[in-house]
Amino acid sequence: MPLIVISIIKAAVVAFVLLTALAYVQWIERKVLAHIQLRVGPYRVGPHGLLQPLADVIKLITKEGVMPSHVNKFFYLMAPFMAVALALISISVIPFGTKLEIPALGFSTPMELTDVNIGILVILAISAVGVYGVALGGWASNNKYSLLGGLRSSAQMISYELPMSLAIVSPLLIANTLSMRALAESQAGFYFGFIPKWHLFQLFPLQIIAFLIFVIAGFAETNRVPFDLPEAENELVAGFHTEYSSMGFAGFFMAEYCNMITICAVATHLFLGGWQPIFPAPYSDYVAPLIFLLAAAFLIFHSLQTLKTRTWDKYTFPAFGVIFGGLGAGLLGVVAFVPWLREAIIPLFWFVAKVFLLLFLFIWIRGTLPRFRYDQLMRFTWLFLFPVALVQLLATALVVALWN
Amino acid sequence: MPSAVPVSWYLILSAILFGLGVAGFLFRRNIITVFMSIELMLNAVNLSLVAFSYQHNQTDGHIFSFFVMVVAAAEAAVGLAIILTVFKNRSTLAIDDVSSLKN
Amino acid sequence: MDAILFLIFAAIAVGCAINLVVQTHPISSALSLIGVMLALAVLYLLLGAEFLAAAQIIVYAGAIMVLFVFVIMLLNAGAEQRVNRAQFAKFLGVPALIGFLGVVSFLIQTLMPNTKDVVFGAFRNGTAEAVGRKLFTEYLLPFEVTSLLILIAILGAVVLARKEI
Amino acid sequence: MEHASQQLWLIPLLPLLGFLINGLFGRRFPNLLVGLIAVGTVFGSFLWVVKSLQALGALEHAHVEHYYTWLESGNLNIGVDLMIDRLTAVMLLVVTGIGTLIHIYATGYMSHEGGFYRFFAYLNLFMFFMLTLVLGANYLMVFVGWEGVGLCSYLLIGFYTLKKSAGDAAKKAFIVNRIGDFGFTLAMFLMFVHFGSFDFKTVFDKVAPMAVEQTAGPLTWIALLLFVGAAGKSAQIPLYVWLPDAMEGPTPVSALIHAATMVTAGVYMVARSSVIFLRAPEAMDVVAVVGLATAVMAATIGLAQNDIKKVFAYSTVSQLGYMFLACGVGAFSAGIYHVVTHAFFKALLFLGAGSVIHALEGEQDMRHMGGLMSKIPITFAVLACAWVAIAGVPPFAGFYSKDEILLAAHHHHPWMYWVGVATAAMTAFYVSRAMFMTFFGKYRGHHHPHESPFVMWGPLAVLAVLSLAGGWYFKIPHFLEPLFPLAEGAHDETLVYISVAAGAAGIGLAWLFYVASPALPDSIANSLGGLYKLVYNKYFVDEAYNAAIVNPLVNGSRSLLWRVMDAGVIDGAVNGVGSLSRSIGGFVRLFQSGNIRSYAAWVTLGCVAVLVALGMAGGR
Repeated sequence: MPLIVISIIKAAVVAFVLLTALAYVQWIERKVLAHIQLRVGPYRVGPHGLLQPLADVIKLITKEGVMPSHVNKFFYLMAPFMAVALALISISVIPFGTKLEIPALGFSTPMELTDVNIGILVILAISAVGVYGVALGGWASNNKYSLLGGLRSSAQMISYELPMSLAIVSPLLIANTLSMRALAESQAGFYFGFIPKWHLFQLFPLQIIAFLIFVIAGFAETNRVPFDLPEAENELVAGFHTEYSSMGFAGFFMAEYCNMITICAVATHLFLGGWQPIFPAPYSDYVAPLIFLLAAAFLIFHSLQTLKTRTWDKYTFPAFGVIFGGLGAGLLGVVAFVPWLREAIIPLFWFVAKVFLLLFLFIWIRGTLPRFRYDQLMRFTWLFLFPVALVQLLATALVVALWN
Repeated sequence: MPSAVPVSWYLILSAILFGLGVAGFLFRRNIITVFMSIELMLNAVNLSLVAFSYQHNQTDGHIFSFFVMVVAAAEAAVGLAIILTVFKNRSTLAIDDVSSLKN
Repeated sequence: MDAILFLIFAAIAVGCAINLVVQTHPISSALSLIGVMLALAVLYLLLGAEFLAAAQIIVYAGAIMVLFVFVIMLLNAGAEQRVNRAQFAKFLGVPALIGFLGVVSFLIQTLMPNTKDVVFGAFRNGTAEAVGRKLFTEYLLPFEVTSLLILIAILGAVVLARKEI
Repeated sequence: MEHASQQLWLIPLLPLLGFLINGLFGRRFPNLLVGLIAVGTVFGSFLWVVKSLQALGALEHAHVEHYYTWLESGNLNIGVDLMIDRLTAVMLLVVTGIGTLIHIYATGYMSHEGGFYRFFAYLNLFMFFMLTLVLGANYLMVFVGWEGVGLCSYLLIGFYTLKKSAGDAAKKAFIVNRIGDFGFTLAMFLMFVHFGSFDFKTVFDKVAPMAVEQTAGPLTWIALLLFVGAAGKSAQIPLYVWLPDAMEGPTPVSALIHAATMVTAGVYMVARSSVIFLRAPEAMDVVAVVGLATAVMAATIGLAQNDIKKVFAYSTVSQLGYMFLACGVGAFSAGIYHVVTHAFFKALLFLGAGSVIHALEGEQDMRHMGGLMSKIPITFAVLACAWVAIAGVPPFAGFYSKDEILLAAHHHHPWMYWVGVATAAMTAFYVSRAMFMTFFGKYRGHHHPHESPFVMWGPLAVLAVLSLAGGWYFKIPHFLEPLFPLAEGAHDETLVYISVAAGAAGIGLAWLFYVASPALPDSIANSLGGLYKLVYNKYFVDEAYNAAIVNPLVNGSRSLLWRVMDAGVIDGAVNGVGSLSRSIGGFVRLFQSGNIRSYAAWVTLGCVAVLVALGMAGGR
């Protein structure tokens, strides 16, 4: 198969999975937040609100796109498009796993869209350009709340990009590469047979500091709580997207979640070992099927209980239990008997698991932390985060230089 | 249609961009636009540096471009600060209105 | 393929540059300039300057131009007023510019008749490693001097932007 | 033999540290702390001197330490080098030792004055420069110290900034010293031309094999110019006029700078350059004659002064003349010997006078003193020690050194000896006169005298002991023998008796005039008339200088330089250039519209022109 066909197929698959994931990340967020706040969250559409994202999508598409009369039309329309496009592009250089190899067909392809040898720079570049979506959206709306939101976000994103870049550099120094794939591969192996050689655990405690800086700056870059000043609803109505509705709003919304996923994926590759398992190989392979089987057992156990919050549960619980059980069994089979598929799926599982863990962290923090004041936000980055990142980088560079 | 273009085309592109930058510098009245025209000229020069680097198979041109970028960044920081101050004091951005040192 | 890519992105660059000069609103000009820079980044890639392409986007498009846009938004700069001299520019400046560019192009073509063909991937010394190696050995002193320059620029910007002045 | 580095730089640096601390932060410190820092740093450098000297042992050869190459240009190579030999050792001990005592004294004397911290900062700075001067291993280092002490002297003479006379005196000292410094600078230029170096060792090694110059040659010129410098710093004819005026400064300054240390820098420099001087006999004669003339003249002026500090100031000039006389007749060691003993008793005299002035709350005129012996006995006791020392009463300090000088003078030319003896008699007379007028008879003032505190008379007591026993205990000429061979010649006992007798006669005469029959001086003064007036008015030297040099300069500047040169030529030229520039600028201004775009257009036009020219030339 020519390269271009494979690339198109991969792009289609990745885009489909990514867009679905975006929608469901949002569902997960609402659910988790609800449970933190002792609510139930989306519940009506589909079993436990599972179809809620679909309903949201339909609502956003069919809603009337209100175009305010006082806006700068070209930029008003371009801004959300730019935001979402840039957010989606950056996923193209992130690898998801080792490679997919089908020996029967003699077919082999790496599990990513492209492997650029300056991958991390590309991501930095795209995230740097990503500011324009928000800034332009705020400016084009011709509304003082939007303008303030746009100004805040551009200042904030420029400011937090500095510590983020510095935090990125230290794992690059250790791995001595700029390619995402090489970065993930360099973290294979274990110290003493059980501590994974992830960058997070190297040069203790420098890389833990770098990881924390990266995650904090990541929160700010994606305008998430506690750094969601650009859209602080009690001050700025809804910030830069006050004037947007329908698809425009959806664009910003998607961009935000997409950026979140990108940041989590990059953090995974930089610090958490990419798709490297958390403990050595033969046993770690069984974690994935085990989780599915446990989920199936949990669901089936619940379906046998008499007390149900919802009448449909007596059908949906066992059904999902059976589906999960089947998936678990299938995975078990793959791990045990289909080596080529195992080589593809197990790394993918680890990568996705880590990304979801980080996403859960994002949501968790949104549920628990209050918002910064704007001056605190700026002082925090310039007077604390940036110097710490600088010192951390210097220390890492020194250790690396002495080590070699 | 040739499959590849010679380096001189890149140089011509660079010259065109530079000329447009000069034109912007000369014909625009807004300080910020004038400033952006300067950036355009710098970019044009960078392109020619990289093209020459390709021609001579050396990395030095890239280094020069890199320095140009650094200087441009410094220049933008100071220049925009000056523009902010000028605007604060005279509340105008038209470059023709800022022709005397005293108010 | 190389020629097509060059032509596409050169066209984008020139188009955006013309737009920069022609547009009256600064923010349109700023976005056009960003367009020029992105197109140039692609051309850098074609010339094998992959590190520089990334740096171009990160530094120019991601930092410098954000500052410009930020300032434009902060000052809420409106569109430029037309003055009579615009006619002068149109009737005298445009032909002069075209003539000048023609002369320069002619000079380049005649003075450098046989330059290399640009083939993507032919030049391999533009990687981050090659640039870094050069930067930290041969050009170490200029590099340090630029860091000083940046420091001075920061100080200057801070002093200028204080409230009292 | 080579010694390990003694970190000599610490010696001058400690006072500098004191200067920096007191100068920068002293205003916020309590006086006690300022005094502690000032005294402590100077005492610290004294201790370091002692320690270094002990470590260096016999000092058969000069010990040089090189720290840093200061100037390097062509074949000129000047280092920041410090050097210790026996001569330096003597000077170092005197400077730091007496400096410490005077610092202690000053903490008491200055305790009620404003600008306490400023005073000590200057004093410490002076110590730094003086030690640099003494320790420097080349003429340029010496010159640095030389200029530095001049600066500090200026600052300290003018310390009472509100007094106009103090400011004038400071300016006078500075300007007169400039003349001397000019000579020193010329000497250094000549030295560089002939020897290509400023280094003591290099220069002296080159001079040593040269023959003695019978007629004036380069060495003579160098020596004479050096002596001009020395005459400025050490107040010799004709440049002595600044020193009596310098008494406007606080008394500890007079004691430290204008009696014990700085003014002896010239003697030190001449002694240091003895290798050059010994090969220039004509210069030596000039030094001896000028020294002797200064000694006589200053002593005669001293006879008739009524201000106690002025008396001692002229006495200092006179004694400095003695030292130059010693150098001029080739008895360098005797000169240095006298520097040391003089430092003891003259510092004591000044500090004692300060104590008297302090007791009388600022009264300096001796006619308003008298009968203070019983009122301030300690001061009287210590001053009496200085008195006998300076009057040349054996076996006290002054006797030994003066005796050495007179003997050497006699060996050189007997008439010099006789003039010296006469001067010694006058010295004894005026010091005795001062003592009698101050302490004997009946109190003629209006203040209520009170004894000084311990911090003031403590150092005086130490100095008193040194004045009494210093000359007998420190055999300086013997110590300096490796550097300056002792003058040959028999030790003629009669000459010693004559000079002692002269001293005794001076004392006796003073007793007769001012204690036994107080009416006598006035009648003598009246009968001498014009001569007395001449002496009383210091030979009208200041007036003569004013008439001969200062007024012509001022008038000339006013009429010629100001009216003609400045207003006419220079202003005319400047105005002409200005109007020319204006007319050119009026044209060029058209381009400087302030419009940035028009500037840019010009730049662009220029670039296009260059490109077109390039195209015409075919790019070659």
